[in-house]
Amino acid sequence: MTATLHTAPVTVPDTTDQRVVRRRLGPGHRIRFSFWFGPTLALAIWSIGSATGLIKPAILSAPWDVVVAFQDQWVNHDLLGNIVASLQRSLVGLTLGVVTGAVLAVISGLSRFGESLIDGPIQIKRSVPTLAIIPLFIAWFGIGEEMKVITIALISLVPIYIHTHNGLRGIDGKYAELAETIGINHGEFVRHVVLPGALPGFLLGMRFAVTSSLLGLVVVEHYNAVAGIGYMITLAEQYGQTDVIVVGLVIYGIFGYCADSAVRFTGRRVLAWRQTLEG
Amino acid sequence: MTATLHTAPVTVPDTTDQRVVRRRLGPGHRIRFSFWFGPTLALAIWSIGSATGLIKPAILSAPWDVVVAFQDQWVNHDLLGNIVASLQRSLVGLTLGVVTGAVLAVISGLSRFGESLIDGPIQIKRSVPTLAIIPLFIAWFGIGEEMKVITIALISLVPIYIHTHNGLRGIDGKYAELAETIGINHGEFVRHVVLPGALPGFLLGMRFAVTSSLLGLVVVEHYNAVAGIGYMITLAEQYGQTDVIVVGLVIYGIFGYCADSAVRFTGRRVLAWRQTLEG
Amino acid sequence: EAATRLELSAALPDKVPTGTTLRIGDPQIQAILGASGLDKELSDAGVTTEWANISGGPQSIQAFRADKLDCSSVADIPSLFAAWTGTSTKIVFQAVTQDPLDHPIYKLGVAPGVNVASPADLRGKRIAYSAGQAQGALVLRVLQKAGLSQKDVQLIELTSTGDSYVTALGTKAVDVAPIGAQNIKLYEAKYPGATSINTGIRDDASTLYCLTTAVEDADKAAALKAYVAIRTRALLWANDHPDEFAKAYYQDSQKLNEADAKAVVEINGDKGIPASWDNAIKRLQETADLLSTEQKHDKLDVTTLVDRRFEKVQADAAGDKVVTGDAS
Amino acid sequence: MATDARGLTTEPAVRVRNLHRSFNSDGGVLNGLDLDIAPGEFVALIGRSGTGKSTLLRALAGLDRDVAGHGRIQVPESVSVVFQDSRLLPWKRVLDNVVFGLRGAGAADRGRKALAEVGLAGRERAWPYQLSGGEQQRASLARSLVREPQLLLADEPFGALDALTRIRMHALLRRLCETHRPAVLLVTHDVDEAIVLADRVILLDAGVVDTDVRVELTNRSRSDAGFAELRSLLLDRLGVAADA
Amino acid sequence: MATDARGLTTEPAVRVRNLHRSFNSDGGVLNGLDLDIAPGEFVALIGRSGTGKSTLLRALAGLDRDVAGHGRIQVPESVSVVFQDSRLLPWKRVLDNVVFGLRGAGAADRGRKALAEVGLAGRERAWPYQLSGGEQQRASLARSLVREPQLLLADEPFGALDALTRIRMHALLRRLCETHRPAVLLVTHDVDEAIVLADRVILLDAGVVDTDVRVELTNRSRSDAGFAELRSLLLDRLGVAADA
Ligand SMILES: Nc1ncnc2c1ncn2[C@@H]1O[C@H](COP(=O)(O)OP(=O)(O)OP(=O)(O)O)[C@@H](O)[C@H]1O
Ligand SMILES: Nc1ncnc2c1ncn2[C@@H]1O[C@H](COP(=O)(O)OP(=O)(O)OP(=O)(O)O)[C@@H](O)[C@H]1O
Ligand SMILES: [Mg+2]
Ligand SMILES: [Mg+2]
Repeated sequence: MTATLHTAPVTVPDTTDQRVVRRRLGPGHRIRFSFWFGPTLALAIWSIGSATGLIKPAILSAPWDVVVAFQDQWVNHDLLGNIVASLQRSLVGLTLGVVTGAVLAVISGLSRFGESLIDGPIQIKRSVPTLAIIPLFIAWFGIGEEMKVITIALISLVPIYIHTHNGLRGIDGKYAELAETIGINHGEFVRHVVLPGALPGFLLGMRFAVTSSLLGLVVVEHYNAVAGIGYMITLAEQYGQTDVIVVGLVIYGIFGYCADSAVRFTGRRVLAWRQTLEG
Repeated sequence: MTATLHTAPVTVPDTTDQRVVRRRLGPGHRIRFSFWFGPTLALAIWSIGSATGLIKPAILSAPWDVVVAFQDQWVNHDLLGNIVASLQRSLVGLTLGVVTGAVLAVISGLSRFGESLIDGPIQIKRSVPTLAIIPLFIAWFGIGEEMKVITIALISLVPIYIHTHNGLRGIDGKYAELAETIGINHGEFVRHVVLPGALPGFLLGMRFAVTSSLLGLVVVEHYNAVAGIGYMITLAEQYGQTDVIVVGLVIYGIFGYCADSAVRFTGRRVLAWRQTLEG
Repeated sequence: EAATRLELSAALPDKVPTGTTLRIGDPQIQAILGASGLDKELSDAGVTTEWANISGGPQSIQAFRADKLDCSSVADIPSLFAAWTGTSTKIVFQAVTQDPLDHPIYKLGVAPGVNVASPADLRGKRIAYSAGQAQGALVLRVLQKAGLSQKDVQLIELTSTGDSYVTALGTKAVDVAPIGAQNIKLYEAKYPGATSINTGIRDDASTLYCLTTAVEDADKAAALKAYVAIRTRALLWANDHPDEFAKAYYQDSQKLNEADAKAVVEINGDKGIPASWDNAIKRLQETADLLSTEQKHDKLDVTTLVDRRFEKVQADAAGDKVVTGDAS
Repeated sequence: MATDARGLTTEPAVRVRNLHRSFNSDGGVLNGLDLDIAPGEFVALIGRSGTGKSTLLRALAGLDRDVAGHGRIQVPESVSVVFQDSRLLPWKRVLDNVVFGLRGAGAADRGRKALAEVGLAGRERAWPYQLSGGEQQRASLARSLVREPQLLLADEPFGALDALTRIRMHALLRRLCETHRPAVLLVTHDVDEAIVLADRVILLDAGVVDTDVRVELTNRSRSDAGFAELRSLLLDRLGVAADA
Repeated sequence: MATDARGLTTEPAVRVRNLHRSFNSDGGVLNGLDLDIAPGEFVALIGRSGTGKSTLLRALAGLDRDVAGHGRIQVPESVSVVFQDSRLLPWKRVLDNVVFGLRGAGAADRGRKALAEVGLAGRERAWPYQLSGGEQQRASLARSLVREPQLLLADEPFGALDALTRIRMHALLRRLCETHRPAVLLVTHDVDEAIVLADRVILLDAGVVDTDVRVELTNRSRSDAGFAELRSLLLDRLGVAADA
């Protein structure tokens, strides 16, 4: 039997780092600035396509023409006002939709009876084109701001509901068991287990809800709007002003992309407890 | 010290079942026939509303009028043909979209480089209204069937991509670690870890893709279609045939609801390995 | 296939080379050709048609831009907007309604409980208005004729999609809105107390407009010449065979029931082929001028939008059935 | 029926009669198990892997609504469970996990104290995934102990602990038991541990209580003869030669 | 440098030099650890909960890319890991988990055999959640053993097993080691287990190898005097009185 008690550690600081190199199967680290890759690439393709004539201006205006149209809209047609009007609408609608959707999802997620009442109608609602429901909404809420906000709320409610419901139902049953033995009431269960557990799902829903609320503008601003990006696009479509349409689309693209990235960024923050392939 | 070796079990069969009753915090068991609750409820509200005059026929035709219109369309206007035409379109588009979306999601999910190329454009695409992109597609793919199918494919690609990507990134990192120590290659990793792990996400994506592919019909069948449910609705709108529009919506609703339920049912089957609140 | 280029001033060639294809969005004529057997004459003339179920401004302009369509049947507004947005087109066919004021395309629907008996009563009313659509131009013209300006009424921006105008009226979101004449009965039946008035102006412009590049293609120009002649005869055939027309188009293609189909044909009235395009061009110019002031577009000389070489093709094909004078 | 220290019959804290549980048709996991635990009694449960120890605990905790079977169970109001997996909520930091569901002002302080007692002072704000296996187990133990239940069901709470930490946890558990006197049912694979801690050791086999021995040793040291005797009895019933 | 049975110096299978790992700025988990393991050598690793045993194993397995630190590590080509959590893929049935990544025709048969050896015959088609804690651990062990690696890293593979099952697993592991002679680094909390199984026992403390003893007993029975001596030495280094 040999017992070697440990001797003092090596004194020369050797900071060689030679690790076991194992093929990484996950996606690895986030690339810095990768946020800019996609848009830059899209812009590059668009510019090159337009410059070489592969993309005809009749089909898609060149970026530089869009810049000119943008300036024109900004200076002469109150583009800022349009943007603000639209953002306001979609923000109010989104907030309404997100709150209602999340509440409905929790009710229907935690009670089979609630589910049987809530789930079917929502599934049916989402199978039916929004455009086709608008007449109903006009009848109920008029053609004013109310109808627009409610329509957007209903559009963004759907992804929030479905994702939160799905996320909630995907919570590992063992945490519910734990909560049962801890002796908490339904409210605490929702706050401490259901909401955090469904949060990844909810956030994914948010990504869809945000874009839906923006896209919904195109539909609702058909109706009795005098400002808004959707209105601008609608008008431009009727006149066939491709460059103005593209201005609208670019604004949509920018807002959508930024909002989406913001939700994903928030997600990475608030989901710090997860150890997943996202890393 | 007392050692009691066990004696023979009780002979009188006592099958009293008195368990510890603990408040259930999860949703509990699925209710049988709950599949029918939602639609039945919706139908009931609709019928009662129409019968009592709360829902004016001008706003929404009564169910019985819709049945008559349905019969008329079926007998005199080849409703079946319309349905088949539409289903074919959305099926082909859906298949294309699902396959491409899933492949892109896996590439971008597993490679940060791939992600930086693929993810941005898809996010931008989805921030932009489909209606506004159609002119581009018409330019590239004409006004025939090709354009329609590709548009639907692109519409349904988005939810598949996002959900699969999100599901993939949500896989617990410890399974990737395990896979790395097992010494498998990327292909096997995808097959055995990534795909099953991302399956819940993919299935949720499917639910959205299926409805999207149906809703996409409304948009694409505006353009140079001679059959299809979307076309039928467009026509009926022109002539103010409210009841025919509702026939179309009901068909959408039924297909959407059934497809959605089918995906969820499949989900419960193939996700038998999960122990979640879904139960 | 680099077809020979044909100057816009050159005479239209007669001979249609075999395999010449026209891509046309003209569903109504398509149905009539089938019902009347004129489609046979068209193919005998050497014209192959590739029908697109496209009609109306936005869709046809989109298809033109993508170069997926040669011609499309529209009213007058689309060719103006095509010009304003840089797509060069030519009108190759003009038709009118024989009694345009008795068979208007649009009427003004009036919301239940609102008192509008004539265009003069429009003052102070909320009127549905859609800047880029034919309905919008119509509203402006009605106001102009009633001696009112945009300031005298309240224009409510509302796109006419589906039955959105009917709904807006029925729910009293607007007081007045232009509604397709064929839908007026439905509207009045649907909403008790709803009424409608005639606009008192002509809205019967009906044209076939084509990509200028198609007209400049010698082969296509020849085919178009044949098509325009046969299209003329098709319209006249429809006048003589209202029931067959109703069946072929409104019933079979547009899926109306027999009664509704006949009613629509009746409401739309008979079409006429003008002996001269002068009046039509004059009205087009007026519309262009009105829109350019009210909606701030460039001034436009509409003679650049018509190809009058087809004027005679049409008149010849109609023979003694042409309409002249005020009717044209 | 259990008797208390003075030999009087008392109403048991836990009473199980004729308990049956089975997961599939081809055989039950529990086959008519009877068990009484007196208030304040510390029972250690041993048995082969897969004999149904966790199944029994889950039945007592009321977590097996969906498992087929029958029988009668009575347990006190307040039950606390240490699960075999440590089952920390991944989205709550360690301290929040420990005080999860606790009410009242002093909750955070009590949680902090409990964490310190299990040797996790300073780790209050760590996420569960940042703890080592043994640390997770201790956090989970702290969560149960801080609640002071009438019945503590602990499913191998010391399985991932080294000898020293284990001894400390034993001491902690014993101290808590002396103060609050909960009934305890502790699953363990370590026969020595069972003898050291428990008033009674029961061995589960074939779905029933195969052996039920009261530990009445004054000196609970391994070198004690009574200890060794009890140890060989239990190991023997487990199918192991005591010296292996 | 290790010496083989004949006292000759051999190239070690595992060589670790000056290994540092830390999860945050206020102190390292491993602080300049050196370790050699000869081919075919069975090393048991003991140490307090939270000293860095799993961290060391993960470093050897190459799973700590993102952990700060430095040092040099050499390991053989084929390494197999038994994780502290059993880490069965929840979406694969037990047999598929065991043969996951195995190639060749006989894979399923080998997997079935391995499952039988760990006492899970008949459970091939169960989902992981349907196994008891100990059964999961054994399935995970089967998955590692069926691979016949050159280096086996096992993180408390027997923690959830009862005495009898544990002895069976010991025998199984010993048998496999004799056949394929992998180098083994086995983490355990059970000092007796370490002595019974290993050629060498090392004790990790303060991020370095605190104690490194070769087990050269002819009779590995608890009653053996050498066994007891070694046991008290190790327990003493762990801070426990041997008789506790
Ligand atoms: N959900 C389940 N479905 C099917 N079988 C199950 C399920 N849960 C447990 N079993 C089986 O029931 C038996 C008893 O399981 P239990 O978890 O009670 O064992 P245990 O005594 O706790 O074992 P261990 O010491 O390994 O944790 C085992 O054979 C196990 O495979
Ligand atoms: N991801 C991490 N982030 C921060 N700290 C960590 C992380 N993983 C481990 N640690 C800490 O590093 C130390 C060593 O952990 P390790 O898992 O190696 O311990 P261990 O010796 O295996 O303990 P046990 O016997 O309890 O499993 C612990 O204090 C632990 O809290
Ligand atoms: Mg167990
Ligand atoms: Mg560890």
